[in-house]
Order: sequence, then C-alpha cells, then structure tokens
Amino acid sequence: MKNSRNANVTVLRLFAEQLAKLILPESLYKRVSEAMMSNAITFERLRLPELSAKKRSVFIRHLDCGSCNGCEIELNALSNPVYDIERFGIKFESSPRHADILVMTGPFTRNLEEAARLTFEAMPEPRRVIALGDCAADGGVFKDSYAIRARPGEIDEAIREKGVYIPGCPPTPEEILKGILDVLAKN
Amino acid sequence: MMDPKLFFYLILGAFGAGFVLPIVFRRWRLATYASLVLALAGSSIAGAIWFLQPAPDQVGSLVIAPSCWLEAKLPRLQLEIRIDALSAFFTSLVGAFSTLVALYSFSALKAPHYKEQRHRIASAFNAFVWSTIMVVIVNDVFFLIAALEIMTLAFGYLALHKHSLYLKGEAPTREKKYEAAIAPQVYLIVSHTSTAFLLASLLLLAIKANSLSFDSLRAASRSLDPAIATTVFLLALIGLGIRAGLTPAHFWVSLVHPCSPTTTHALSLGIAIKVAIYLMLRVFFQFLSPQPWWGYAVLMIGSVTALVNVWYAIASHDLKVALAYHSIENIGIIIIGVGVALIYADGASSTGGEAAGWITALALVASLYHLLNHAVFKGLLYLCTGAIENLTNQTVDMERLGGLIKLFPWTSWTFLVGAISISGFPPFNGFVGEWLTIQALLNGLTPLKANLSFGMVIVIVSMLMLVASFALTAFCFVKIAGTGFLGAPRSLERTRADWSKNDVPWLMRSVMLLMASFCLLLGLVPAWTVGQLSRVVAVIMGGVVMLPGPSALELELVHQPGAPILMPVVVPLAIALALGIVAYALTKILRPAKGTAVPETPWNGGTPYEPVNMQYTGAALSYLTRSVGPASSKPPNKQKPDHPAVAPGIPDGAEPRIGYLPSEMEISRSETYPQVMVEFFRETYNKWIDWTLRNSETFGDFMQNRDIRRYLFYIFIANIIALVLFLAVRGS
Amino acid sequence: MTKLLGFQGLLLILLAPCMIGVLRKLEAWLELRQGPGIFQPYRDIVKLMRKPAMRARTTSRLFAITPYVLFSVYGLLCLLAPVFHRATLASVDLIVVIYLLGMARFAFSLAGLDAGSSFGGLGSSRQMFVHLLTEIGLVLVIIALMVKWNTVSLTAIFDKHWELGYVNFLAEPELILLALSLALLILLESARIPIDNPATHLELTMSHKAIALEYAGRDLALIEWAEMIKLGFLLTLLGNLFLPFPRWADPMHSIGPSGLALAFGGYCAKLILLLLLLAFWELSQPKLRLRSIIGPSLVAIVLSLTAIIYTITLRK
Amino acid sequence: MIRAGLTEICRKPIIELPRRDTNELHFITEDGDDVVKLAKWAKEEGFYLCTMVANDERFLEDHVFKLYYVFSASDGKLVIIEHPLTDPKYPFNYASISKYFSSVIPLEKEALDLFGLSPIDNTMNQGFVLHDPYPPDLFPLRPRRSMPDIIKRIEENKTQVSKSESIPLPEGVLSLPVGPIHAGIIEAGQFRFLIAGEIVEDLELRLGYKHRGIEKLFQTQYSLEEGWKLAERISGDSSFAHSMAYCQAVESLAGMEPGASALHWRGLFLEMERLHNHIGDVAAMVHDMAFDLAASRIAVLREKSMQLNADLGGHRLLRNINRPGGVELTRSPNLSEASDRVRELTDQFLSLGKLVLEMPACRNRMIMTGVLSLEQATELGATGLVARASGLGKHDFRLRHAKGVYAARPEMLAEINATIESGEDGALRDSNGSASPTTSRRAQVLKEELRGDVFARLAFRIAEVETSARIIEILLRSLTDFESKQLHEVTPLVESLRRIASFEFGLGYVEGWRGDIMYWVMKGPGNTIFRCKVRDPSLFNWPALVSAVILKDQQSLEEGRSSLLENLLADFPLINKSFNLSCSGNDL
Repeated sequence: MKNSRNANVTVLRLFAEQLAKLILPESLYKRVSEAMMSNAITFERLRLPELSAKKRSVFIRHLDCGSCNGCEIELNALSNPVYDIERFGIKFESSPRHADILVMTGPFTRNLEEAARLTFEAMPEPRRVIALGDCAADGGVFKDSYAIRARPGEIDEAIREKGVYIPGCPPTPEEILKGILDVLAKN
Repeated sequence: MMDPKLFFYLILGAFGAGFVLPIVFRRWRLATYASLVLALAGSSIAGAIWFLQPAPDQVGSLVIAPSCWLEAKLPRLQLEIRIDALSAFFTSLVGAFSTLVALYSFSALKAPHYKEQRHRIASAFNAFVWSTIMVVIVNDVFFLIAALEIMTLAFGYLALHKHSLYLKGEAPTREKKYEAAIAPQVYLIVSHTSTAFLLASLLLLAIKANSLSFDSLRAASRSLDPAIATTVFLLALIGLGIRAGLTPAHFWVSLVHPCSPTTTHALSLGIAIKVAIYLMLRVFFQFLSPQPWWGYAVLMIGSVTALVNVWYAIASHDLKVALAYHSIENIGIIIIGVGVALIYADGASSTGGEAAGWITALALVASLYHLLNHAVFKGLLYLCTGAIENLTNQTVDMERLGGLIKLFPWTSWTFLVGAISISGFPPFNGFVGEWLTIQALLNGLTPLKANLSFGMVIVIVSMLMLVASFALTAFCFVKIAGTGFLGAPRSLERTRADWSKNDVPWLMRSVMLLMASFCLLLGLVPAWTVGQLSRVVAVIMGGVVMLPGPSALELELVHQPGAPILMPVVVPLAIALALGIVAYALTKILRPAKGTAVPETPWNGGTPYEPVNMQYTGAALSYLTRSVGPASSKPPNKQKPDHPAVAPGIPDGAEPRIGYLPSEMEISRSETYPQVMVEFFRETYNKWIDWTLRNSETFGDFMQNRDIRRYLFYIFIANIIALVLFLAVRGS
Repeated sequence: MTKLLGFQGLLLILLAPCMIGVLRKLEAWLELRQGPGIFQPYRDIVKLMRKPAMRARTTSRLFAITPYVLFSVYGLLCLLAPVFHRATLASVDLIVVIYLLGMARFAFSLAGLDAGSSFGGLGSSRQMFVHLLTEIGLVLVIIALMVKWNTVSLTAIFDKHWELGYVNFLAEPELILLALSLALLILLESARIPIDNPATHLELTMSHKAIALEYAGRDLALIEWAEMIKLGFLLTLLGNLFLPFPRWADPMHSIGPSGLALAFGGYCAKLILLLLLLAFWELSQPKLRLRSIIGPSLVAIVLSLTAIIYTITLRK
Repeated sequence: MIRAGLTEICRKPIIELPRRDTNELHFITEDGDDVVKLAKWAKEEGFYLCTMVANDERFLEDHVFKLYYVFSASDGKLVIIEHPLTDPKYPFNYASISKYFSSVIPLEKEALDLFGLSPIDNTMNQGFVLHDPYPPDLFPLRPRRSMPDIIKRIEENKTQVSKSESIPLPEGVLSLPVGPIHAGIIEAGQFRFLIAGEIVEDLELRLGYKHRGIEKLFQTQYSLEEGWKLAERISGDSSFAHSMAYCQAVESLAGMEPGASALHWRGLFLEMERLHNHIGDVAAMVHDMAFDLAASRIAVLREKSMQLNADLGGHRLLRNINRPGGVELTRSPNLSEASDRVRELTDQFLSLGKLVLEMPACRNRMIMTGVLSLEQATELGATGLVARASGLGKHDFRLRHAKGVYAARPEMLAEINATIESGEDGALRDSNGSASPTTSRRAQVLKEELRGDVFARLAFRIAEVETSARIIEILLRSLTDFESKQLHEVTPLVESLRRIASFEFGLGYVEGWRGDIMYWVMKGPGNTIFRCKVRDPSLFNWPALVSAVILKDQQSLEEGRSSLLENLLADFPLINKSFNLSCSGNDL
C-alpha cells in the first residue's frame, strides 16, 4: 500500500517535472526542480541539422545476419531520447512488409541465408538495404570463416545500387544516422 | 385467394405421392427424383400461401368431417384446417424453404454417401414437410398431436441416416459411431416427452373448453381460472421448450441433428424446430391470457438458452454440431422477444401503461423477424455445410478444413454471407432482428423504471446475456469461418486427395446464392418486412397493431416518449460505399510503385511456412474467450471407467462411454495441457440416467413381480387418479 | 448550410492523423523525447499509399477488402456522429454504433486468419476477446443512458447533455460514472495502454498489430488511417457526450461563421484535453497482463451498473 | 580432499598432472564409467560444470579424441578432468554425464556437430550448430580440415532437404514460430511455442542461426596474441568480459599476471560493462511492460553510461582495450569526473528502479511470471544473475574464483557479498542498519523475493547496478592513486609463451554481467592456437529460460488448474528480456 503510494507520487513528480520543463523558462525550471529535491535527468540531445531539415517518413526493418549484437545495441540506442530517431520521421517497424529500408548487421551466416532471403522477399518495393558495421561490409573479423557466405546476388545488388555501407565496429549511433541520410539522399 | 380445402388436398396429394413413390419403386432411381419433384410442387404451393391467404379478419377454415361410421363412434373428431396470418406465415416459411431444399436435393443427393439412402431420404422428406405444414394449419388438438407424431417419426427416420451410413462403412471415430447410434433413440424419447407435456396442457384446456377445436379453446381463454392457466402455461412451456431445445433441454438438438442428412438440415433446424415457437404463440397468446411473470420466466429461459448454447458452440469443432448449437441459441433470441411480449401482453392493466401494446407488438415483430432471419441465414449455412460435406468427402471438422475459399469460392463466399448475417452485422438481415430485439428490451425497460419493478433487473440481466451471446456468436463465426474457410489448408495432402476439385454444381450454387441474396434483401428492406409481419402480430394479439416505417427502406419506430427510434440502413450503406470508393480512388491516385512479386507465404518470422501446423487452431482461438467463462474446461478423464449406462442396441465395436449422452467436448488433445469442455447439462442428465439404471432392477423387480393381481391393482389406481383429476379440473 | 454541416465527419476523418500526431508528440515530450512532428502520420500514410500492397498467395479476396471495410466503417461512424455541430447525415442510435464497431473487428479478425500466419490468429483471438468484453460494457452504458433519458439516439442524448450544461452536469453523479465507464471502454476498444501497447515491437504481445503485420503498402495505410479515425471517433463520442459543449459554442443553431469557428475551437480544445489525459494515462500505466484485461472491463461494468442504480434511486 | 574423493571413486587409477595455477587441479581418467561416477560424486559435492571441451588430438601423441571437463568446486578450486576416448570400439563415442549435469547437453550437441562425437547411448542425433546448408558428414573442427577445404565441401553440398509433409500435431495444438527474424531489434534465434491457446505448453528453441565458425577461426586465422580481436566480437554486449577471459587464458598459459594497474583497469571496465548492460536490460524490461515514462529515462542513463565507456576506454562497447598481458588505452581519462558521473547516474537509476519495483501494475506483471525455481536452476546448471535470482546467491565467479583485482581487494568482495547477503539474510536494511559493510545501500533484494521470477531478476539487476557502481568508485579512487597512470601497460608475452611447450592449455574465466565466461585455450606449435573453446553463459541459461516459461507441475494438472504455474504467450517477451541471453555467444 505504502509502496504504491510512493510509486504514484514519483510518477506525478516526473510528470510535473516534465511539464515544468515545457512551460517554465530554464532558470526558473532549475530552481523548481531543485526545490522538488529531485535529480532530474539532463542530457544533450544530438543535433543533426542536415537530418532535421527535411520531413520524411522512413520505416526501417532490422535483419540480423549473424552479428555480435554490438550493432543491435547501437541500433536500439537510436530510439533513446538522446538520439531520438523518430523526430526525423524514421521509425523501426516490426514487419518487413511495412519497411522501406532493411538494415543488415553482421556477416552473412549460412544458417541465416534462408531467413534473410525470406525477409528480403517479404519487403515491398521500393526497398533499400543498408549494410551496417564492418562485418556486413566484408565479413570483418569473420571474413574467412566457413560459416560465412557471400550475400545472395539480389541483396548484394540492392546494397550496391540503392543502399549504403556504414563502417564501424559497431558504428556509433551518430554514424548510423548519417548513413541513413546517405541512403535517403542516394535516390 | 386459395380455398383451404383445395390447399389441403393439393399438399396431401403431392406429398403423399412423394412419400409413397420411392418406397414402392425402391430400385427405380427416377422415383426418387419424381418424389423430389412432387415435394417441390407441394412446397411451392405452400410457399405461396402467404400471398394467397385471405385478409387477416377472414380466416379460411375447412372442416373435413370423418366418414359417417367414425363420426358415430368418435363424435368430436373432425379435421379442421384454419389458415390465419400466423399459420400462413409459418406455412409459407416451411413451403418456401422446402422448395429450395428440394431443388438443392436434386443435386446434393447425388453425392456418394447418400447413394444407398437416396430414396428413403426423399420419401421421409416428403412426410416431414407435409407433417410440418399440417402442424401449423390444423385447428384441432387431436390432429395437432397426430401431425406432431408424424413429424417426429419422419424426422426420427431421417436421424437414422448417419447410423446406417456407419453400419455400412467406417465411422471417423468411435464417438461418432456411438452418437449416430443413440441419436434416433434420444430423439424419440425427447419428442415423446415433449408431446406428453403438450398433450397434458392442451387436454387440460380442452376439458375446460369442452372441445378439442382451437376455436373453442380460444373462446374459453378469457374465462380461464388463473391457476389453471398457469398450469397450462407451465406444461406447455415444458413441452414446447423441450421440442424447441430451450435450456436445460437443449442437449438433444446438437446430438440428433448432425446425425440426419445435411440436405434436410436447412429445413429441420432452420424451420421445423420453430414449430414449437408457433405453438407457443398460439397457446400463450391465444388460448391463455398471459400474466407478466410468465414473460419474465420466458425471458430468463430465452437469454440463458442463448448464452449457454453459444458457449457450447464455441467448444465444438464439428461444423454441424456448432451450427446446431447456434440454432438453439437463435431460438433463445426469438424466445426473448416472446418473453418481452408476454410481459406486456395483458394490456394496459398492470405494467405497461399506454405503451404496453406498442412494446408487445415491437417484441413480437422482433421475435418473428428474427425467426424469419434465422430461417434464412441458418438455412443458407446448412446448405453450405451440406455442400462442403459433399465436396470434402464428409469432412466437416473445422480443424481439418482451411483454405476452402480458394478451392470452393461459391460455397465459401455464400457461407461467409451467412456468417456475417448470423453474427448480426449490417447490411445483412441478422442485424435487423438483433436490433429489433434489443430495442424491444430497451423499450421494455422504460415502463418498468416508472414502476420501479423488480422485473427491471431481469430485463437488464437478460439483455446483458443477450448481448454477450451476440458477441460470442460473432466470435464463434470468426472461428468457424476463419479456421474452416480462410487461410491455408489445415490437413495433409493425403486427406485432401479425395476432395472434389471443383465447386458444387450450378443448381446447388444458385440455391445458396438465392438464400444469400435473401439475407441481404431482408437486411435492406426492414420496413417492408416489418409491415408484413405486423399482420401476423395483429392475429396473435387479436387486434390491429402496425409498426410502420416512413419508407420501405428505413425503419423508424415512433413511440411517444423520447425521440423516434430509427434504424437507418440504406443511407449509411451508401455513405460507407462512397467512403470505400474514395479510399480506393485515393490509392489509385497516389499511384503505388510497381514491381513487387507476390510472396508465396505469409510473413512468419523468416521461417519456412508449414500451413498444417502453424495456423491458429480453433482451440487456440477460443482459449481466451473460454477462459473467462465458468470452469467448464477440465482435462479429459484419462481412465474412462466401464459404465453401466449403455444405450440398448449399440453396435458392436462402439465402446461404452461415460454416461448415455456424450458429454465431453474435446477441444485440444495436447498431452501437456489437454482441454475439454464438459456439457454440464448432458453430464447432469447422465447422472440421472445412471441413477435410474442402477436402481431400475430393484425397482423393476418390485413393480413387476408377474402377479396378475398387482397389475390389476395398478390399473385400478390409475383409473382412480384419472377420475379424481378429471373431477377436480371440471369442478373448478 | 446544415446539409453541408452533415458532412462535418469528413473533417474528423481528415484530421484524425493529425490528432494521433498530437498524441504522439505529447507522449514524446513526456518521455523526454522531441518526437516526430504532428503531421508525421500524414507523411506515413501518403508514403505507404504509394507502395504496393503485398498479399501472400495464401490470402483471399477478403484480405484485400478488409482495409476498405475498416476505413469505410469507421469513416461512416464519424459521419453519423455529431462532431462539433449537431447536424449529422443520418440519425443513428448507439446500438448501431456498437454493431459497426463490432463489424470492423469481425472483418479485421477474419483478415487475420485469412493470411494463415500464426500471428494473425494470435491477433484475431485477442481482438475478439477484447471485443466481447467491450461490447458487454458498452451495452450497459447504453442501458444506463436509456434508463436516464429514455432514448438511445446519439443526437438526442447529445442534445440533452448539451441542455444540461457544465454546472448541472456535475450535479448528475450517474453521468460522471458513465463518463468514466465509457472512457475505460474506449481504452479497451481502441487497444490503448493498459490493454494493449500500440507501440510494441514484440509479436507475442500484439493484438491489433499482429494482424497488421501481414499488411503492406496501401492496405496498411488504410488500416492505420482507419485506426486513427476510430480513436478520433471514440474520443469525439466521449467528449461530445460527457464534456458537453460550452453554452457559448452553440452547436444547435449556429450556422454563422463565427459561431461555427467557436464551436470548432471548443471541440478542438476538448479533444486536446482528452489527448493530454490519454498521454498521461498511457505513460503512467504499464500494460496489464493478458488475463487481467478483464479487470478494466469489470470496472466499467460496475461503474455503469452503479450509474443505473443512481438513476433509479435518485430520480427527481 | 578432492583428490582423496576422486581416487576413492574411480575404478581405475586416476592420474594427476601438475598445474601452474594452484587453483586448478588436473586429473586424467581413461575409463568412461569412471567419468560418470565422478560426475555423480561431483553433483553430490555441489560442483558446477564450467565447460566440456572436445578436442581432436588424433594427430598428437595420444592419437585419440579427448574430452576435458572443467568443474568448479565450491571451495574455489577448478577441477579439470581429462578423458581420452581410448576405447578402440568407440573412437567417436563417450560416456555422457548429462544424467548428472544436464547443462552438458548443449556442449555435447556442439561436439556432435563440430567433431562428430556423440554419447555412447547414441540418443543424440542432431546438434544445433550446423543447419541444413551444411553436409551432414562435415565436422569442421577436426584439425586436418583447412578452411578452404571446408568451404569447398559446403558449397558442393547439394543434398537438399527432402520436403516431406510435416507431421500434424495433436488436434487443437499449433506450433507458433517466433523468429529467427524477430519484430524487435534483437538477435536471430527461433522460439517455437506449442500452444492451444495462450498458455505456453512447450517451447522448442532453435539456435545456431548465428554460427560463425569462431572456434575454427581461432585455430586458423589468429595467433595467441591476436586472438582477443575475435574474442571481443563474440558477443558485443560482453565484449570486455570475453576479451578479458581470453587474455586471462593466454596469460595463464604463459604463467604470468599483468601489473596491478592493468588489473585495476580490467576490473573497472568489467564493472562498467556490467553497469551499462544491466541498466540497458532494466530499460528494455520496463519498456516491454510499456511503462515508457521510466523506460525512456533509464534508456538515457544507459546512453550516458555508454558515453562514459567511450570517455574512459575509448570505445562505447569497451573494445580494443584488453591485450594478453595488460591493457592498452589510447587516451588519459578524467577519473574524478568519471566518479561523479557514475554516482549521479546510479542515483538517478536507483530512484527510477525503485519506482518500477514499487509500481503495483509492474509488480503484478512480474511477480510469479517466468519462475525458475531453485531446484530447476541447480538442476540445469544455470549461471550468472539468473541463478542468483533463483536463490543460488553465492554463484558468482568473482567470489567463487576471485582473480585479478578481486583477489587483491577484499572490500570489493564485501560489496558483492552485500548484494547477495541481503538476499540470504532476508533483511532489507534501513539506511542506518549496521550489519552490512555498506551502510547506505538502497537497492537490495529480500530473500522472499528471490523466487526466480521476473521480479527477482529485475530487482537483482538493480541491486547489482549499485554494487557495480560502488566497485567502480573504489577502483577509480585507487586508479587515481597510481602515480603514473600506466595507460599502455602491456607485459610482452612472446618470450614466456615461447618457453611453454605446445599443446599446453590455459583457462580464463570471468564473471561477466551475464554470468561466467570460460575460455579454454590450447597452444599449438609456434604461436598458433590449437584449440580455443569458448563457453558463454547463455549456453547454460537458454535451457533455463525454456523451463522457466513452459507449464510446470504436471501433478497438479489432475487436481485443478489453480496450482499450475503457467505463463501466457504475452508474458514471454518479458521473461526473455529478464534473462536477456545472447544468441551470438551461444551459437559461436
């Protein structure tokens, strides 16, 4: 009972803080938040003027082709308030049927070949593919392994013609954002 | 204007010949078809009776006096036929649908599993239709019971269909074989119980009226003692309730009907079962003067019936069983209208105030409308089921069908129309019936509120149950249509190998299409239909009550308090169509990119698609909904004990089950979490039957000790009781 | 002019994406994010409309029709309801509203099964379950309104509530209970947070979205738009029935431009208030466990029942 | 004691070989029955199976396949049992210890796929690592096969899987496949649910999709000094723990230990990794519960901790730091500022964590969801936080086998103990409580909360974040005390490695944030790696996830449903997130 009351108070405090931040001027807000004995979370949002300039709608589908999950961590980070990818009109979607861009991470493992093919085929045109990370470019440290194979022709072609490679191991969220901008600029 | 006498002879001739022909010329295939032609002729005459019948105040009646020697012996026995609007409505309904069924049967009976029995089905069909028509037109207690008996026998004969099929060939499961074996027995027992109660109540009335003729019963209704009236009402309610399959007597419908040939289903479940409703309307409104509490009782029974049966429908995977449960559910909905009408039927005297007549009429119209609707859409659904049965080598298990819409588009799409109708969505007819029923209940609330009556609670509760059953019906048809017809096939190639490659022949198709268009038509012109039905209502209520609409297309119920209640149909439909067209145009204007290949399989998370195992099953679909209900799911009894209650005459090989009536519906046969829904009522009856059978030996030994004196004593006692009863009733 | 105002529902259809945009913006702010612009839904819809619809070979015609059915049914609802003026194209009662909502659910659930994918079935099962819970609750609300006003006509109730005005409204406890009940039911019906998470990325927790997973391109656009319209309609219903127009924005008679502007402004303010409440609610509540969905609907039912009892016992 | 126990049990004499590290005991037994007996004894003694290494030594002196079992004894010793498959009748079969240690099954499956070794009873016919594209008779880790040769074999493989009709499941049951391509941004692995409704009746895991042939790559493409590059790319979220375990293994092989400051740096980064991953997990779990008010704020804190990683170590995922012999940092970080940042971050995190733990609706979702009971956890050999949340409090390699800086700084062990002891004592201490070494702990887990459900795992994560933050502060303080921050402190290993004979092996083990990571590295001729066996904690915890999800308690099924522990489909994502296992670490 006491717990739930505490929790409700905290929720209200967070709301109040946020509203105060929206409404009050900065100096006043600081004083208010100090008065509330709260340690409000402050951070600097990444500024990307070249991305903010144009309004767009882009749905992204992620396809793991055997990555080490480093790229996934950074892709997930894009949704947090610091990078806030949605403000650019870019959104991660849950089905390839909805997607405009396929982001492939990791080298192309043989076991995932069929799944990757099915995913790519499940996307409607126009579809673009981004190869994310060093592994996706040339296999990275896994380059010579028997379990890695060359990407099927159509996917590879899609990357070359309408897609982009984003290097890095893993690329930082900022680099990923810029890469997405590149692919959008490409056509 | 048709002379009732002519009508009687015409149908007697047609159906009689149709009945006799196939029996006499068993080996002659043409006889079967001739019999169907005769049925067609007879039914079409019957179907036309609505338009030929005299005006409501001039009822046509016919007295066929028995020949002189019989008259001398049994002076009261005379066959009287009377066709008023109520009779005409039911006669036409039976006639119209048996016309369609006869047409459909021409084609449908060609299927191999009917081969051995074609002539028997045709013959029994004739008898069945004729007796059903007779039931609704006779004007006399004796012949009513006689007609009911013929009907019972005819249908009992039809219900042997599955049994004789399984005797020849292999039954899909042992359970099915057992069910087919007991179904005719159960039907006969149930029907006779029902007839016994009905007979008791009618005889009670006849004693008071001192005549068997309906006219005198009607005349005597005003002077009836309320206690007697209540007794008559209760006896009739039990008798007719059993026949209509009202809960708690619904158990037999879903057992017996799936065992009869699917061709006659449309008739037997779509219409013949509603004979009980016809009799209820006759007895409750015309032979008795209703008391409000009867209405509440009927209302409760109706809503419980609706809810309980839709609940069991969800658990059944067999298309025919599920549809049978839905039929009773709809009977429940129809009965709800009757119940509301009964509450207000005693006029302005007690509950209703000035609105009473209006509400009664509304409720009766709702009831009749739904009755009509149910006949149409359920008829359609049964015809489609019959088609599927023919096409898929008798597979009607939804969990094994799947993807039929691509194989058999005509059957599937017409079935879908039926499914939408029964789920009550506009613009099809089910919606109108449900809307009218809800309006009747809602408007029935208003006068009760003014008097702060306890009945209000009953009305609200039954309305909630009704709406729950509507929602569950919609759910159930998502399940049926979704698992049976949509998606990809759910059975192996091996199973599907002996399925038909093409859809059903044109004759069946066009009958189904016709029914589907009736669904739409009745949904689009509610006002016209209500106008027609008002004639029937006027007869029932004994006065002229009209519920007109402003136009034939839009139904407006004008009633003093509050604003007029309007059910718009055509305008919104037009708006919706326009919006759809706009949306389509929008997608065209924006010119979608081209060049996407059509994917073979749905998106399944990048894994190869196995349609047999990866589609949602009926069990899985209904799990959540079932989980809110009463704890009727339990794991199946692993060790079924040997049971004493075994139906006599069970064929060898059919294993005895727990209880006489099969009461466990297996939903999922998973090993880790098996799910079974127990039919509570059947299980309860099983316990009773069990008890009886266990004690019957001792009791029987006591009763029947082969001593003639004891038997004479019984006769003596029985006579005394009869005499006392007679005097008691007479005297009061 | 009144004839023309009958088409005010079109405005709601057109503005629904913007409304969702506002909702998302509010939620983003509360999540410390900047969020997409309020017109982002339009961009999404137009973008999707320009993509081809991808329908697997397992699907039938029904799958293709469903988006149009959804769009026209929800659009129809908007056209039948008073939005900021009492004029509508056709008078309709609340029962028809329930049936239309049910019809869309029905069609969508069938579409979920039509694709033959596992997720579609998952969504259908949950959708119909929630629909069952909602329908019972909504009918109780209707019974309560019937008991209160002797009518279930949408316009008639709207007029009665408007005549009550703000102050008298507060003096009618049963109406407040009904408003709460309806609000809960709207959350249920539109699959918002304590029942379903519209922003989820997990197949197994989806209900509505699980079916939409299979749709692509213009089909998806229509489905998304239809969902937006539905939320818009439900919020309008709640707002118009239980937050009656202020007297100065006269929805009965004003036909003049200034009156209409006032009425429209009032309507927008109402909607934004509701959206703000919704955003607060959605962020402060985690999603319920699937079994616990019954909870909110039971609460709604109890609220309506209490309202009925109040109406009967506190009759003036 | 162990020695005595072992010799007592075994039928045949057991040989002990000396190990350089006194914590390790090395025994050889050739008899399969003895191995099974040993396993039985080990189970009774409460040993924990760390890894089983299959090795093809047919071209070495013994000319047989060998299995190496590594057990962790509760007294801090690591027991290595070497088992050569000398029986000529069964050159490819061995006696399985899965009866006593079911956690060995995934390892045996790996051995089946990669070496063609199978248990003697031949119950195992399929591994999870190599799927359809691979020819069935290809065993990539047999050392005679060179990489191009294997690739050629695979590309030539034309044996298509015959498309037979799938066998229908029992009526009403369906198999719901989720993945390998999931709706969220997560790794590729497939869950197949058997359901007839919402209750998860059974769950079949299909892993191996991300198999990248890492163990073969170690053998063919990387030298002992370079291997860290591959090691830290095995599982991105555990980059540092993996590279640290690898480096430790090589260092143990070389018989040296890096300098004190390097050890401090390693400890610091290991805890930093724990910090950011735990915070990220909590954010993801809260997001799954759709409580975005807290989730987005916690996500900011995760981002901040990753930025701190970048500022301290030069990489957001702490890569490119470890070297065998020390650590290599590119720039000199501002330590005192880092300390402030960690403290602020933890403060904010703990208050949000408290909110989540107290929120009634969140509790409702988490409590008794996905229960992994203590018995199950022990039985399945679960490890890491999962095991601790199920009540295996001391199951932490930092305590069990303290090494490096943990061995040197007892106050850190006290901090770790404080997380766990609060659980065992069952007392939530107030801020003025005195029993704990740290008087002002804010996040602790009550003993009765350690039910092994989602709530326990979340609470434990939050508590461990605080522990990590405290350890980080201690380490940062001591790192400022080192006079010159030896940023490039790598002791060269080439010399010492040269002195080591070929085919010696070394062990490296680290308690990563997910659980213990174990590396077993055998030196080949020259500087090559003859065999590097990686064992990620996910390997042991995947089966634990399955048993936490599926229906439990068959017995009560007959009596009534209420006592049945069931999880609904919709609960699975949350349960999965609460385990947060890695596919890439598992599939290798």
